[in-house]
Parts: sequence; C-alpha cells; structure tokens
Amino acid sequence: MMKLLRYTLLILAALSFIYPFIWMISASLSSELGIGSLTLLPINLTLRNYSTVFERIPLGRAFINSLLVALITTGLVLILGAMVGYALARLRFRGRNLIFYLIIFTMTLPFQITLIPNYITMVKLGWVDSYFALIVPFVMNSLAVLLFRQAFAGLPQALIDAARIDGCGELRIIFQILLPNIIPTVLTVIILTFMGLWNEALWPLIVIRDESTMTMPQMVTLFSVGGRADAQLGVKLAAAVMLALPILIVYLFFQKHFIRSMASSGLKD
Amino acid sequence: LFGLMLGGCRQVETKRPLLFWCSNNAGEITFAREFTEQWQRNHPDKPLRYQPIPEGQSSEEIILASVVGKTTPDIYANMWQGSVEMYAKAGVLVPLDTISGFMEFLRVRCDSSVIQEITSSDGHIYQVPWKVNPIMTLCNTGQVNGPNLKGPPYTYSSYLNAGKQLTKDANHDGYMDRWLGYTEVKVIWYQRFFNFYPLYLAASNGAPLVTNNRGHPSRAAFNNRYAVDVFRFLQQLYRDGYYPKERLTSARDPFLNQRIATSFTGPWQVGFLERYKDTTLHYDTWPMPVPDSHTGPAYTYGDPKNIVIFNTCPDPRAAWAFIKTLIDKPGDLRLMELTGQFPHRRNVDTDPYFSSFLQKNPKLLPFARQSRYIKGVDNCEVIVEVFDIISQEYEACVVYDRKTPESAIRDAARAVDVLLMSEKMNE
Amino acid sequence: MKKLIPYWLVSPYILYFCVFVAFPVMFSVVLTFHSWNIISPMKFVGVENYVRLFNDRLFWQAIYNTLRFLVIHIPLQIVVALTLAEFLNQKIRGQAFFRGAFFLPVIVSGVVVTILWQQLLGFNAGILNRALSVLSFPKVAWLEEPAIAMYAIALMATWKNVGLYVILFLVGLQTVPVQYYEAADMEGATHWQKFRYITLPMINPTIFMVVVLSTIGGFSLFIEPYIMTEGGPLNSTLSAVMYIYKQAFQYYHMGYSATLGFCFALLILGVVAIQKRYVEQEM
Amino acid sequence: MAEVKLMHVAKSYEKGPRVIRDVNITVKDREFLVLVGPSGCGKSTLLRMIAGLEEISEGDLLIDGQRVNDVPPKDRDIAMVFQNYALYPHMTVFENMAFGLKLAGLPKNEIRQRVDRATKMLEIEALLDRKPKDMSGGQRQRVAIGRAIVRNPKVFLFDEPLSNLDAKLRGQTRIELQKLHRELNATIIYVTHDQVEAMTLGDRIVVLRDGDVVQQDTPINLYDRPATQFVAGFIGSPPMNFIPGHISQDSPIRFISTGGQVQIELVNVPQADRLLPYKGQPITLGIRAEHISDQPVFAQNVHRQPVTIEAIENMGNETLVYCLLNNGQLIARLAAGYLAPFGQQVDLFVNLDKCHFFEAQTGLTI
Amino acid sequence: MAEVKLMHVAKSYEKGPRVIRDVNITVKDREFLVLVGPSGCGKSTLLRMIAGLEEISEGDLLIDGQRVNDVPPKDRDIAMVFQNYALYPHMTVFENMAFGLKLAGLPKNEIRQRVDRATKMLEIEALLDRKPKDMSGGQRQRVAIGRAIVRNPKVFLFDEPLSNLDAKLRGQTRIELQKLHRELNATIIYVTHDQVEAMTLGDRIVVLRDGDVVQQDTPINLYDRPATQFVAGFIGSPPMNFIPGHISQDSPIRFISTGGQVQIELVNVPQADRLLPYKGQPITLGIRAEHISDQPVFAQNVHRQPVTIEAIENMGNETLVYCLLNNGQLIARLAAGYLAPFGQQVDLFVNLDKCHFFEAQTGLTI
Ligand SMILES: Nc1ncnc2c1ncn2[C@@H]1O[C@H](COP(=O)(O)OP(=O)(O)OP(=O)(O)O)[C@@H](O)[C@H]1O
Ligand SMILES: Nc1ncnc2c1ncn2[C@@H]1O[C@H](COP(=O)(O)OP(=O)(O)OP(=O)(O)O)[C@@H](O)[C@H]1O
Ligand SMILES: [Mg+2]
Ligand SMILES: [Mg+2]
Repeated sequence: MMKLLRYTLLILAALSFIYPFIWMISASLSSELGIGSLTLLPINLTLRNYSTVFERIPLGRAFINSLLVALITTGLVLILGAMVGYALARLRFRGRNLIFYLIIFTMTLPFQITLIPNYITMVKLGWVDSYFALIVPFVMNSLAVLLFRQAFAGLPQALIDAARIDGCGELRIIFQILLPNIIPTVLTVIILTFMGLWNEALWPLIVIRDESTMTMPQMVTLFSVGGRADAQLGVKLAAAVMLALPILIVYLFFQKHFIRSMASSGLKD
Repeated sequence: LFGLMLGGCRQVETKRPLLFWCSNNAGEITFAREFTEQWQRNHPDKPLRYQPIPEGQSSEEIILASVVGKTTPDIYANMWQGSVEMYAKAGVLVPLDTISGFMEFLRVRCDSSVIQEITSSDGHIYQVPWKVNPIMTLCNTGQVNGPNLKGPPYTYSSYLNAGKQLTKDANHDGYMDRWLGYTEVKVIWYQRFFNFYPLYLAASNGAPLVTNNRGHPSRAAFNNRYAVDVFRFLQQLYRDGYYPKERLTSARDPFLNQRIATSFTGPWQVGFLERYKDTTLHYDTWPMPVPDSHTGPAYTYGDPKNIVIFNTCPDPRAAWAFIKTLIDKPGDLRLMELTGQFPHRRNVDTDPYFSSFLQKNPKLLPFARQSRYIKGVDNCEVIVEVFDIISQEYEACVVYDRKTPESAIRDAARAVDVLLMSEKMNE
Repeated sequence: MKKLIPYWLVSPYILYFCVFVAFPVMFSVVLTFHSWNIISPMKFVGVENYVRLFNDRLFWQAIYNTLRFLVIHIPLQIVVALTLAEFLNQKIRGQAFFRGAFFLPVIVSGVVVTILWQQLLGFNAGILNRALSVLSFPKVAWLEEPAIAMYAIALMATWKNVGLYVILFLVGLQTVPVQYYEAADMEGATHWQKFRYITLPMINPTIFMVVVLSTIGGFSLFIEPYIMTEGGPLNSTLSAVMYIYKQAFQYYHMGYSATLGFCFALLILGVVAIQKRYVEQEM
Repeated sequence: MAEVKLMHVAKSYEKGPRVIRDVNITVKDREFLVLVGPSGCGKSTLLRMIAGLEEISEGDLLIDGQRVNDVPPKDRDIAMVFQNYALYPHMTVFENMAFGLKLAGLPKNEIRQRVDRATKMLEIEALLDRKPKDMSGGQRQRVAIGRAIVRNPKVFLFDEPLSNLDAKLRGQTRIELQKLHRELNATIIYVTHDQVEAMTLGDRIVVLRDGDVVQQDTPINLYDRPATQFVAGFIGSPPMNFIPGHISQDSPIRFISTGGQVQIELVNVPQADRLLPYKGQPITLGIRAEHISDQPVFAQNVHRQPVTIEAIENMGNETLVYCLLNNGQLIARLAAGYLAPFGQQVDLFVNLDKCHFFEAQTGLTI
Repeated sequence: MAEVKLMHVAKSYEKGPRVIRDVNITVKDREFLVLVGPSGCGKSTLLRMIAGLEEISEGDLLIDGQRVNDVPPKDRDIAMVFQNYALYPHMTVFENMAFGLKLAGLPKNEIRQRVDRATKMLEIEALLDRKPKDMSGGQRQRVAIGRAIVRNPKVFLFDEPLSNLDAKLRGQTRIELQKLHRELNATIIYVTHDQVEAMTLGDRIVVLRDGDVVQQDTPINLYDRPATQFVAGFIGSPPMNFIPGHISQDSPIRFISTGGQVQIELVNVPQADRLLPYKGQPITLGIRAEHISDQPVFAQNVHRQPVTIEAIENMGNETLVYCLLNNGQLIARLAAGYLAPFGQQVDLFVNLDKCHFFEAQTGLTI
C-alpha cells in the first residue's frame, strides 16, 4: 500500500519534470498550427522549424564557439582550481586563511556588483568580441577550488609523502598522484563548470556583439526575444531544443557517473 | 596567463572597411546587402561592409555597450530617435549638418517640422530621418463589420461598443476567448508606443510629453485631459474585459488566430500576416481611436528610426555618400519592397514614384497615408525613464484599476518633473 | 625557495581576484559617490545616491519582493526536495530514472526553462491551466495576478533547481547509518517517528546547507522574472537584482545602480553571515 | 526466565545462497552464549534474525517457548548493542537512553528512575548531558549498553561490541562485561570473531562456519577437545600446529608426515585405538605450541623432533619459536629468554599425550 | 654501511610547543631499531624528520656521517613504508614500484630488473598487474615494502606498517619482516606503538614519551630492567601490576601499601640496599603477572598475599586472574584451567626476587 503510494507520487513527480521537455520537443517538430495541443507526439511531423532556425541564425558556428569556450575554460578551471585547492588543503603558508576567506567572499558576492566594472575591464583590455572575454573571467571558480580543497584534504598525507620520497615536485604530486584519486570530484567540477558555462547567457550578451563569436545560449536568447523568430513559437522551441540537446546528450551519457560523483565528491558540505 | 592578455590586446587598426550596422530582420538584412554590394561595385576604393546589429534585449543596449566598448560601427541605420540626444551630448556622433550638401538633401526629403524635431538642443543635427512605422488600428474586417456594429474608424465610444459585441466565450468553458484587442501589459517602457502614446498623440493632435523650452527646465507636458481620457478609455477596455490582462504573446499570434479583432500595430505586421495568415482572415487598417469629440486627422506615433554616423568613422564623407544611396528615391522604394516599412519623407502616399508599389500592396496604403500625421518622441535625454514612469502608472491605473486616471496622470507628471529637475541639477 | 611554492600555486587566484573581484568591488564603491551614464564622464555627487536610495520606494519594494520570494521558495524547495529524496531513499526500482528526471531541469539552460514556462503558465493556452481545466479546476492567472505571480515564479525556480537539492538530500540521507534505524526499530519507532527523531536531526547540516545555498541563489533572482514578468504585475515580482540591472542597463544610472548593488550585497552578506553563525551553533 | 531457542533456522537473502543453514541452538536462561566464527560466516545475520531485524527464511525462533518469528523487534523483549554503538549523535546520553522508553510511552519519572539505575550501574552518571561525539570509545560503549539495560529486556544481544576499542580498553571492558552479566542475571547472546573474547567471556561458545554450527561447548572443552580441525585452528593463539601426513601400514602404527621428516610411533598416544582403522590413510596431526618443549620434561611419552629455527619472538614472559619443519612451520612456546641462532638445527620435544588427529578429508577429530 | 645519527634533534611545529626535545640516537649499520611509545609521543614526527618530510627545527641529522638536514627526501637514500601503505591507488603494482625509479631516470630494463628482484623476494610476482584496491591488506603491505626495496636505499623507515592488518596476519608479517631484515642487510628504523612488535622485532628499542627518549636498550633488558615505571608499564602484556605505598620507617624495612593491605618485608629483595634511603618515603612496587603464582613454588623468597577474585579469563594455555587488592587490581598469570568462584578470597604468592621499585615522584627505578 505504502509502496504503491510511493511509486505513484514519484512517477507523478517525474512526469512533471519530464513532460515539459517532451512537449517542447514534440511541439518543435509540429507545424505551427499543431503546437497548441497537449500531446506527446508531434502533430504534422515536420522539420521545418529546425531548417528555419538554421536559415536564420548561424547556430553551427555558435555551437562550435560554445564548445570551444566551455572546453577550454573547463580545462583551465580544473588546472587552476586544483593548484589553488591543493595549496589551501595541504600546504602551510602565511595568508592561507585569508585566501580561503577571499574565496568564500567571492562566492557570496552578487554578480551585479562586478558586472559593469568587469565589462569595463574587458573593454580596456580590448577583449570585447573575443574568446578571451568568454574564457578569462571564468577560469577561476570558487566552488571548484573549494571542492578540490576538500577532496585533497581528505587524501592521506602519506600519499604525498610517498610521492615526495619518490622525487615528485608539487605539480607532479597534484596532477599525477592526487588528481587521479579524486576522480569523482574532478568529474563533478567538470560537469558543474561545463554546465554553467554552456548555459551562461548573460555575460556573452554583454561582451559579445559579433555574431561569429556568439555562444549558443546567447544566440538562442537573442533569437527568441528578438525579431528573427517572427514570433513563431515552433521556431523558438526548435532553437531551445537545439540549445538543450547537447547538454542533454552529455547528461544522458554520463548520468550514472554524474550523480554518483556528485554524491561522493563532498558536495555535501 | 600573461601571454593570453597580450594576445588579446593585439587588435591593431589597419586601413579597414567602413562598417555598416543594419537592423537584423530578414528584410533589412537583404536591403543592406544589396546596397552594400552596389556600393562595393561602384566604389571599389572605399571598402564597406555591412553587418546586422547583434540584437540584444533592445538594440539601444547594444549601441550603448558598443559606445562604451569603442566598438561602434561607422554607420548605424535604425537608431531610435529618442536615444540620439544622449549620444549627441556624449559627443560620439558626427554632426551631419557640417557635411556639405547634407542640409540641402534633407530639406528636399522632409518637412520643416521634421527637421525641427530632429535638431538637437545644441543646434546641430546628428541623424538622418530614415524610416517610420506608424502605429495604427489593424482590424479583422470579418469581425468588426458584423451586425450591430459600426465599423472603423473608431471613436472611443464606438470602439467600446465593438468590444461589447466582439468579446465572447466561443467554446463556452466559462472563460473569454475572443476579445476586441490586445496590447502588451508588461511594464516595459517601449510597450507604451503601442497603446498609450499613439492614442495620446491622436487625441491631442500630436502634443509633446515633455516641454522643451530652451533655457528653462523641461517639464512634463502630458498632465492634460487628453492623457486622462486615454487612460480612462484604456482602463475601460480592461475593466470590461474587452482586452485580456492575460499574456497572449506566448502563444501563437492572437490576431492571426482571430482571437482578437483589432490590434494597434505597425506596417511590419502586414508582412507577417500576409506570410502566415489563412484564407479566412481578412483585415484592414485605420487610424487610432480618438475621443468622440475629436475632429481632424488622427496623429499617431511614427516610431522613427534614423541613420547616424559615429565619430569613430574614419571617413564621414564616404559614409554620408553611402547613406545617400540608401535614402534616395530608389533606396526608399527598395526599403518598402523589402521590409514593408516607410521612408521618412514627405508625400509618400501621393508621390507617383511610389504609387505602383502601393497599388501592388494595398494593405500598406493606409500606413502611407498616415505617415503624414506622425510624431516621434521628444528630444529629451531621459525619455526612456519618462516612458517608464508612465508605464508604472499605466499598469496601476489601466490594467489593474488601482487608481483613477486623473491621479495616475497627475502622479506620473509629478514624478517626471522631479526627474527632469534632478537631471538638470546633475548637468 | 621552498617557502615560495605555495604562493606560486595560488598566484593565479590572487591575480584573478585582483582583476575580477577586488577591482570591481572597489570600482563600485567609488561609483556609489558618482553620477555616471557610462558614456559621459563621471561626476562626483557625494552621498546623494544613498539619500536617493532611502527614498526609493521601488527599491524597498524590490527588497521586500526578494525576501518574499525567499520565504516562499526556500520552504517549498526543502519540502519538495526532502519528500522526493526520502521516497527515493528506499529500495525502489528505477532509481536512476527518477533521479535523472528530477535533475533534468537543473542541467538545462535557464533560457530554455523560461521559454518552456512561458508556455506552461499562460492563462489560456498555458499547459498548466489546460491541465487544470481538464481536471475541472478554475484557471489561475499565474503571471497576471499580483498576489499570485511571485508564487508562480517561486514554483518555477523550485522546479528548475529542486533536482540538485534532491541529490544533496539523498546524499545526506544515505550517510545516515542504517544502524540508527535498526536501533530505532528495536525501540519501536514508527516510520514517522524515525523520520522526525532520527532522519531530520541527522540531516540537519544538509538542510542548513540547502538553506544557505538557496538563499544565496534566491537573492540573485533575476532571469525568471526578467523574462516571465518584467517585474510586474504592479512590481510584485520586481526583484532587487532586476531593479539594479534596470537602473544600470535601462536608465544608465551607473552610480545609483552601484549604490543599490552595494547596499544589497551588504544585506546578503549579513543574512548569510547570520545563517552561517546559526549553522555553526547547531553543529 | 528467558530461554532462546533456534529450531532448524535457515536464512537466504533475496536472490542469494543460504547464509544460515539449519541452525539449532538453545540458549539457556541467564547463559552467556558467544557466537564466534570467521568473517562472513553468518554470525551477525543470525543475531539480527533473533533481534527481528532480518526475516527468518525457515525454522522457528522461540523465546521462552513462544514462537516469535513474526513479532516485531520492539515486542520481543530484547535489546541489542551494535558494533559501532549506533548512539544517536544528536541526542545527549540521557536522551539516547530514554528514547525507547519515551516511544513506549512510559511516564517521565519512571524513565528517570530507570536511566538513573543504569547509569549508576555503569558509572556514567557524569556523562548524562554529553553528546556521543564528546565521549571516548569506551564511554560510548557503556552508554550503548546502558541504552539496552534501561529496557529491562529478557535477552541482550551484542554484535562485536568491542571491536572498535583499542587493545587495552578491550581487555578492561571484557572484565566489565563479565561483571555486568553477573549483576544483570540476564541471558546474553554475544557475537565476535575474536577467539580471545569468545574464550574469556562465554559460558558456552557456538562456533559457526559458512552458516553451519561446527561445535557448541564450553571454552575449555573447545580448546582441549576441538571437534574439527577448523575449531582447533580457530581457537587459540598462536594457532595449533598442523602436520599433514598419513598412518603407516605396518605395525606398530606410526604417523609419517608428508615428506617423511616426521615419524612418530603412535602406540602410546591416547587415541591409539581410534587411529587403527586409518592405517594407510591420510590424516593431520595437530599440536599446540605450549605442548612443544626444548627439554624432554614430559616424562616418557615425548617425541624428539629435529627442526631448523626460522624466527624467534621473545615476549618477555615467554618465547615463541618458529621452526621450519617439512616445508611447513612449527611454533613452539618456550620459556622466556630462550635464545638460538637463526638457521640452527635444534631438537624439540612434542608431548604426545596432547596431540590431536584429524581426518584429512573431513577435518573431523579422530 | 649506513649509520643514522640524530644529534640534539628537536622539533616544534609552527606556533606549537616542542613535540621532539633534544633527541640523541645512533642507529648502527644494519641495526633494526624500533621506536616505540604511546600515541602522540612524537614517533612519526621523528621518523618523518629522518625521511626529510618534516623540517628539523634544531640539531643535526647525519647519515653515514654526512649532515643531511637540508637534503630533499629523494636524495637521502632512504625508503619509507607507511602505515596505510600509501600505494598510489591508480597505478598497478608494477607502476607503483617503478614510479620512483622512473622519476629518477633509470633505464627501462634496469627498472624491470629491480622490480623483478623485489617481487621475487616478496613472492608477489603474480600481482604485478593488479591495482591496490584488488589486493588484500597483507598483499598491499608487501607491495609497499617492495616499493621501498627497489630503491636500494641505505635506510628503511617503517611507520606502523602492521597496524592495519588483523591479528593473525600481523603475527605472520612480523616473522617475515625479521627474515627480510636478515636478507636485505639494511639499516631499519621502525615505528610502532605496539610493544609486542617492538619486543619481537627490534635489535634495540627506543622508548619515547612526550618527545623525550626514556630508555634505549635491547628488548630483554627493557623487559627485565625497565628504567622507569612508564617503561615497565608500557612493555609487557598484561601490564605490570603496580602497588603504590611507602617504605616503613622502622627496621627491618617493609613496604606498606597505601591502605595497608599489603605489607612486605624487604630484607631479602635484591634491591634492599638501594631501598634504604627511601625510608618513610612513598614508592611504587611493580610485579609482573607471571611472577605471581597460586602456589608457593618460588623456593623461599615469596610473599603470601590474600586477594579477592574479581574475574577470570581462561585463555586455554594459561589463565589470567584479576584480583581486587587495595582498591586496585592485581593480575596474575596462572596455569591453564585455574578455576575459582568469583568473589572468593584466595592466597597468591609473589616472587619477591622479581619485584621492581619505583620512586613515586619521578617514576625512576630504584
Ligand atoms: N543484506 C545482505 N544481502 C545479501 N547478502 C548478505 C547481506 N548481508 C550479509 N550478507 C551475506 O551473508 C553472509 C553472512 O553475513 P554476516 O554479516 O552475517 O557475517 P558475519 O559473520 O557477521 O561477518 P563479520 O564478522 O564480517 O561481521 C555473508 O556472506 C554476506 O556476504
Ligand atoms: N602537522 C602538525 N602540526 C602541529 N602539531 C602536530 C602536527 N603533526 C603532529 N603534531 C603533534 O605532534 C605530536 C607528535 O605527533 P606524532 O604524529 O609524531 O605522534 P606519534 O607518536 O606518531 O603518534 P601515533 O602513534 O598516534 O601515530 C602530537 O602531539 C601531535 O599532536
Ligand atoms: Mg557481522
Ligand atoms: Mg604516528
């Protein structure tokens, strides 16, 4: 009895999370006239909406941009985050606590405060409309540093000692000895960072004007609020699907590791 | 990391082609492409390329950001008239009246009232009047000409009467699903261009929102019975349910769906309707509704978009030469053909040069006629905020009926006066 | 030389902090004493911005709205997340499926979610209302009724984020050793008693973390009302961040916007600090 | 009066093999019964079935003659102490101890009284307001026992309660558990994998292996008369020495180790008669370290065996000598201070009266 | 030849007190030196200073006469085996063992050879491709030792290498370490807090307490002639019994326990002369469990002491009897099978020749 109730509730909940996406996909495959309904399957199946999207905006280019930016930035976040996290977790030096508090401070700082000055910085550096503007402001991620710090703190000192006796330097200790042993954290950082970057829409809107440098979420936002969709819902939805699809595929692919690594990466405190 | 920074800075300016930003809807992009190609053919020595403006929430935002970022184009077509003043004051625009031949050209194109409207407070002219999109009443003729109905053009009372007849619950589920009309209820300032502002201009024969007496501080000019009447009229529409408060924009266009019978909109809507309408939809266009006592032509908001040259431009003369090709008669005609928008020039409706086009596109003819009676916005640096203040009161009074029209207009005017005062002081 | 190694390792962060945190914060502080519209030069105005802030009815309304959002959103989030997590934390077929489903909105861009929710929340064509009328409930003016709009926004924010918190709670629940439940079984505790007396106190840290996280997240409420309601109706969903953004990017009152942002940041830090204190006391 | 009776009890987990197979045990009233066996043999499972935390797949569980297979844990009148104590970390000692009573709806002062009595008995009155994390392992252990005591159960169940304590504390707590048992007059079933605990605590020991009961008897009997080679090897430290070999065909019968290095005449061993039928068959000889000496002190019945010394561990009070024999190892427990160079050949003397013999195939004692 | 010399070595962590105070130890070539002491006494710190993992605050560390205070770990020609082995979890056994050599830039086949030799010595050839998580504790332990061996170091450092193994495996591995030491002919410094390991492994034992060296000597000497009460209590299991009391003023001098229950004439004890100056002063008497008997077997020099039996632990080969005495406890190691009812008064006999006496204040042996 209890069990039945539990399943019913869970399935209802799951439906409410999944159904909108299914609707979105099927609506984007429907003709404009068919969109209004609540169905699961597309009405008058057509790819028109998608071809329209591709005709009107250079989505392929935006995809490449997004991918490039997200990959490079994620890589840098990993490298730099691991370095800082390691120093904070395993080395003793003057100012260590200060840096730790600065990181916490950065995390709680609302982005609105930094938005305008950062834009000005980008202008002064001449990075507007360049990949730099999309990458550099994101290469440090406080959450990543904290996650790494925690993961490194959880490893036995002996591992580091053994590596030192074997003749490793600090960088080799970090990247060759420790990092392979906190794969869950690495995965979590990768996933969270990548997700955040992939979905970031506001900052590109501000620093990127040049269509050939635009990222996907930016392009889709502009497309759906701007004039080029001709207020056609199906086309907007198609663009939205295109935006969601890559991350969905990545997610479905990794889903097992994804949640498990989130669970074991110490995200809990 | 340092290497990265250096690499990023290396954006050395060489002799570069002029950059022309056009609006980024399909028609205008084609327009820009054609004229750029033509220019390139005729002036291979003066390279020029076009690019659709990267669209943001509003193109104003983009322009501003590019001004800050010094990434402005050389020529920008589609500058909203209301924001020119700010850029002019900031000194980022080229004063066009200093280019020889400009004034002559302008006088041929436009009436003196237009020239006065675009003259900046420092006496210079920074913009080329380019195109307008008069806001008018689009009506579903199949519906508005039904029994018991006195069709358009509308006065306030005939419009309200139409609302009584046309608003209904067609599928009997307890909810209205056919309305007289719909206009955006969001408080965003520019949404007032499609309801309050054109109605106000129509009622008041084109009165300003803000007085602009040189030397004296500006003041709100809309605290009058026209504005109050407009508010009362609109309030009535919502109160009686002729207009839905619910957002309709998220679904398919309601006019296209024949869920609303009328719509305050511009000529671009015609192109859209022609493309997507089904055969049962018939429509036509009339001026904005006016107070019952109104006489004479009904003014409306023309939504003027103009062309400017930024002072980053290395060769303003060449830029002007290019602009001229856009706005001479063949250019204007091509603009109409490609975008369904109207050139900001006198006598478009009667000029024989354009008549064949209008005959081919009879739906656009009313807009062409209306373009004799249009206004832009007042030359005021904080015009956006003025509209926003009005929007706030509009929402409270018109949409949610929380205020009387009189007090709403009075409060708005008071807030605008405070704003203008503090702006004056900050200067 | 060896002493310098740590500094080498943290130097990227220090550089980053200076450029992207310290400079902006300082710049903002300076800005609060100026009037500036971005393109013209700055003008010193003393504390005028602060005076204006205190008289700005709309700002206080926005603060009130933001707090109201938090008060609706956080309990909703916790109850939903905890319920789902508790249900999931049993022998259940299709664990992965459910967890995946709940997590779906988290990974999808906010842009997509808002496009989607515009379709969900529409009065007539909205999927939610149509579902309601199919079940013969009255339709709800989700976004048009000032008293309701914030609930709709909170609902949407919860829908978007709850998956993450389900996972966090699940992790929290799974770290409660089974022995406690077995010990409670031996002592005759019912399902509810076990939840009330063992589960809840044991996952206290997780709950507090979720509160802190969603407080920080909730304070930066922006994109949802920005796209869904533009802060309306009657400013009932105007969030503080949105107002700050509006002052900056719609009116170009950079100085004033910075002042708002600055005061708001202080508020956030204050609230988070209080929460943190409370958490530390609890643990 | 509380007697626990397991009758033909068996258990298999869902989709798993049997982990408990046809177990019959009777725990007498006030008896201290120890379940011992290697890791994974099913001790905890058995205990948890008695507690009601695990379903009984087959057979009957009787407490005081009543079948309780389907009675929920709280109504079985039992209390359990868990390996890691399972004290609720967010409750004070008092709350921990009172929790079950509160759930049972006892009046406040009754609860107070019971807790007071238990804390006095365990000498933890001073800890009442502490939380588990502020206590040492030993203190937590007592609180866990206290939580069991306040319920006045008929039967106490302990699942490796000492394995989280360090060696010294474990020794102390063993003594205290002995005393507690005397004071409480209760039936106790105690699970451990440590043979020392089993030997020193149990009135009776049940040795489990792979879900089967191998032997149940008093500690001394288990030590002196193991029923199988497994028990002989499991009980005692260092473990009994085993020498595989066979009984010679010829008379008088001799034990010949595999490889032939050890040859022992068996005429005078107590089991001589029983060994006769094994002529020519493989058997294993077992001898405990303390029954090997470096001097022929055991009157007549000794066997002299040359061995090579491999390692020596001098414990202070005794010396363990590890010798190479027959490719195997022989450990002798000699007097403190015994010294000999590594690799040296020496003669050791095996007390033949204390030898054990096991069937090679079944491991059963002969 | 590898001699390690610690000269006036001291250590304090940043903003902390001294955790090592003026330690002087000379580890001779090929010696197996054990550092032993209670938890937190600074054993690991000392070892890590020798390894170069921790800075030396004061004093000199010499290896083969050369001061190596500032030499990085990899160049000190040492190898270390850690408590939890610290094998790189993501590398196979081969990679683990080869990693240090690879970093040192050795050619591939040289690495191969060295690893082969070590694996053969440790009999772990079969494991080469496994990862640490797929091995048992004992196997990991060997790999950790193997990783040390391949470096051909002059000195091996072990930090509690057996504490993660279960009792049985620990016993086995102790024997193997003994053999390994003989085979490698290397200097070994070995840290443990387990006195059994110290006793059985060390050529010499250094007892540490709170960062000070309390005594350094051979195991037997430590056991029989502890320098302080601390050492006496630390070495040996069960620990030595201590009875606090004082020396009587009158002659012949007597030991009178606090409370007066124990009174012993001291005329015949070996330390009689040395005890004379302590007349009237508090001292502590120490006696090991094996020097107490239930029969007066010790010729003449015994003391008969009535005690109350509190608990009995029958180990099979011996019986530990816990008696109440003077509000304290006295543990006697009696023959296997000794039985007596709890609470009974019995007479035990203390071998006075084996008594120890300690100054009450300083704990020094008299
Ligand atoms: N929940 C379970 N599902 C399936 N098999 C189980 C479960 N719990 C235990 N087992 C199996 O049952 C057998 C007995 O387990 P049990 O925990 O009773 O062993 P144990 O004797 O207590 O061992 P230990 O000394 O390690 O605690 C083991 O083989 C184990 O793998
Ligand atoms: N990194 C450190 N910073 C400050 N104090 C430390 C540090 N490491 C150890 N200590 C202190 O130094 C003292 C000695 O520690 P050490 O680890 O050497 O003890 P140990 O004898 O090895 O103990 P154990 O047997 O528990 O391993 C302890 O009091 C400990 O608290
Ligand atoms: Mg168990
Ligand atoms: Mg240590």
